[in-house]
Amino acid sequence: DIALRNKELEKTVNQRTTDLVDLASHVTTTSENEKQRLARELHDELGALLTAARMDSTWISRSINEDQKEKFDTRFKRLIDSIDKSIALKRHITTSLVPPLLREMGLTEAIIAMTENDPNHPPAEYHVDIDDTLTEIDKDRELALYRICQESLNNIWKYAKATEVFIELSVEGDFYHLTIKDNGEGFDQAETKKGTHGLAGIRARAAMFKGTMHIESSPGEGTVVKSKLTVS
Amino acid sequence: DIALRNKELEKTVNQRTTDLVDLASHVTTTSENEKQRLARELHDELGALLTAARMDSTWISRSINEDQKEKFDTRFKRLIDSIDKSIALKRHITTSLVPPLLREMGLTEAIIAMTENDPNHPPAEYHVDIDDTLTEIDKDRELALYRICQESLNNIWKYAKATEVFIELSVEGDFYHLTIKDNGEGFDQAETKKGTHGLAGIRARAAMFKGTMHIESSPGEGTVVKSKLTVS
Amino acid sequence: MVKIAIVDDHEIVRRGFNEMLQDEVDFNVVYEASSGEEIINYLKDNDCDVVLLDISLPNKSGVDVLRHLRQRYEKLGVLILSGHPEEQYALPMIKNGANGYLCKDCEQEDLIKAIRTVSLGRRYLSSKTAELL
Ligand SMILES: Nc1ncnc2c1ncn2[C@@H]1O[C@H](COP(=O)(O)OP(=O)(O)OP(=O)(O)O)[C@@H](O)[C@H]1O
Ligand SMILES: Nc1ncnc2c1ncn2[C@@H]1O[C@H](COP(=O)(O)OP(=O)(O)OP(=O)(O)O)[C@@H](O)[C@H]1O
Ligand SMILES: [K+]
Ligand SMILES: [Mg+2]
Ligand SMILES: [Mg+2]
Ligand SMILES: [Mg+2]
Repeated sequence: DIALRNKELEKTVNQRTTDLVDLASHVTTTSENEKQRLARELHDELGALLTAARMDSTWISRSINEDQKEKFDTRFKRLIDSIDKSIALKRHITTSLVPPLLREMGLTEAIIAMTENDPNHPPAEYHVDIDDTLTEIDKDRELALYRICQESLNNIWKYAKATEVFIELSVEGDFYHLTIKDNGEGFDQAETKKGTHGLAGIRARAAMFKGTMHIESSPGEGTVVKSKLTVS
Repeated sequence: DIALRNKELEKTVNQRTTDLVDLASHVTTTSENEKQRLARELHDELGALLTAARMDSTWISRSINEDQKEKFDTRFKRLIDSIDKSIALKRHITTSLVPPLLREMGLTEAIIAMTENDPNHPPAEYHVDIDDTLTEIDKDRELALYRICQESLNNIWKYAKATEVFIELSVEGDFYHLTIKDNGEGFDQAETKKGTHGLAGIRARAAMFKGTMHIESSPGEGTVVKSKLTVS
Repeated sequence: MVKIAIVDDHEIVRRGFNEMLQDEVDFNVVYEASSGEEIINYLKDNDCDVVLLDISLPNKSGVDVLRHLRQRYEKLGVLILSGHPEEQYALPMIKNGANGYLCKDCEQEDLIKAIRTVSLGRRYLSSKTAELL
């Protein structure tokens, strides 16, 4: 009977969706956890060793007798230079793994830092409006909200040619509402591109916290990406 | 009309499945690529810098005048020790990122290496049976099969208390079949734990190559993890 | 005498900073702490002029420690010694009450100068950060 079959199908849709959202969110979480572990090992452990090595090599190079300084001068320069480059590389890798400031300073500072004008991105005016009362977001949601902002800003920098960007985060009832709006070129949502994952990733991040994501955009009209995530 | 609605639902199921599997596999691939990039940066760039630093510091410590050697002895020891520890840490991080031997020796050797008894894992007898004809697996599938073994073995070491483990890899028709079987404690699949990612990751790896994963286990009966992936 | 405390979770780093300050006759490293909790406890019963504070600490983060100290000890100089990039971290730390920000791979002279500046109740910033402010 077709009505029964219909019911079953509906159940299948829901089950599939749950399973797959689960799968996507597991994979995402695993990858984030791994990045955090690496960042910790690099920043904390390797960082301490390199700091110590730098201190010792400069101390030795300074304390050596005047009459020998010249002999070792180029070697010491090269040694300290290698250590400095190692430190710079460590710093660069760590920043690529975990959002700067997020752990230490919280979401607001971390988002503001993303909107600081950077010569690598087209210039724009940013308006960040984050509810002051939002201090106690848990770490996982904080990271999800950060990644959604990051992906939206990446899209804006790649495609929008926007001059103004609004980022708004508030809490209403059981949901965090994050809205990222630009006054750029917009796009036609009917023309979905194959093999792109940014927006799908945003949707998955929202789904991980029983939330949804929603886009308003059309050519010439700018773009709004609205996400909501449960508060707990 | 209910038949039409039925059709639509079916379409939704398929679309959902494709989208989310696509996303999960995208996240997995991105994360693997990132690990490879990191491993390369650490191995090539950081490795070279640290090696240079090590050479320069030992050269200086040896070339310094005898009458000054004592004064600097402890500093040099500590400096070289910090550099050595940095090199060891770099090596440890690199190995945690990319499977050792996989690139160089291929899948069979890399899997055998995993099953070599290691004091960090409970001892067990391993039976590895990999089809000889399986020499031309492409790099992505090779990595997926390796990761599936790795995760299964991690579970066995963590939970199974197994004394025997069988790893079997063969090709039949359009599929690679990978079976990992242990004679350990087994588990009740109905009692799924929240917040675990290992088996979900295996499922995602299989799905990336239009495959499936399937578990047979019950308490006291050991565990079998069967995956199949398309050959191309 | 400038009384200094060093807070870092790595012994080798604390020792290194300590050694860098040895030759300054008017500096006295009075305490080394490996966690935020330790320095907070220490300051309950002891006083000190300048705290060198790491950001990445186990449990209570350096920023939490900074806020805590700022609230309680108005005159205490807090100098952040960080492994994080200055461009991103210096300003927010200053805004949260740090008296200065230095990278851990700084030169000895800069460290000494920073401690002196901060001990006099002034702010210590690199020219890069000062410009941003
Ligand atoms: N703010 C925006 N302004 C204009 N176009 C946008 C904006 N955001 C998204 N788009 C359009 O939507 C498409 C899909 O975005 P999505 O982030 O999913 O993929 P992508 O950025 O092209 O690739 P990926 O994020 O996987 O690197 C983009 O290719 C672009 O055409
Ligand atoms: N070979 C096995 N023997 C006994 N129990 C197993 C075995 N493999 C899996 N399990 C059970 O299945 C559960 C889920 O495994 P899964 O790998 O998904 O998660 P996990 O290992 O607990 O955590 P994670 O892999 O995310 O670190 C385990 O917690 C364990 O109870
Ligand atoms: K002193
Ligand atoms: Mg994108
Ligand atoms: Mg597991
Ligand atoms: Mg630290």
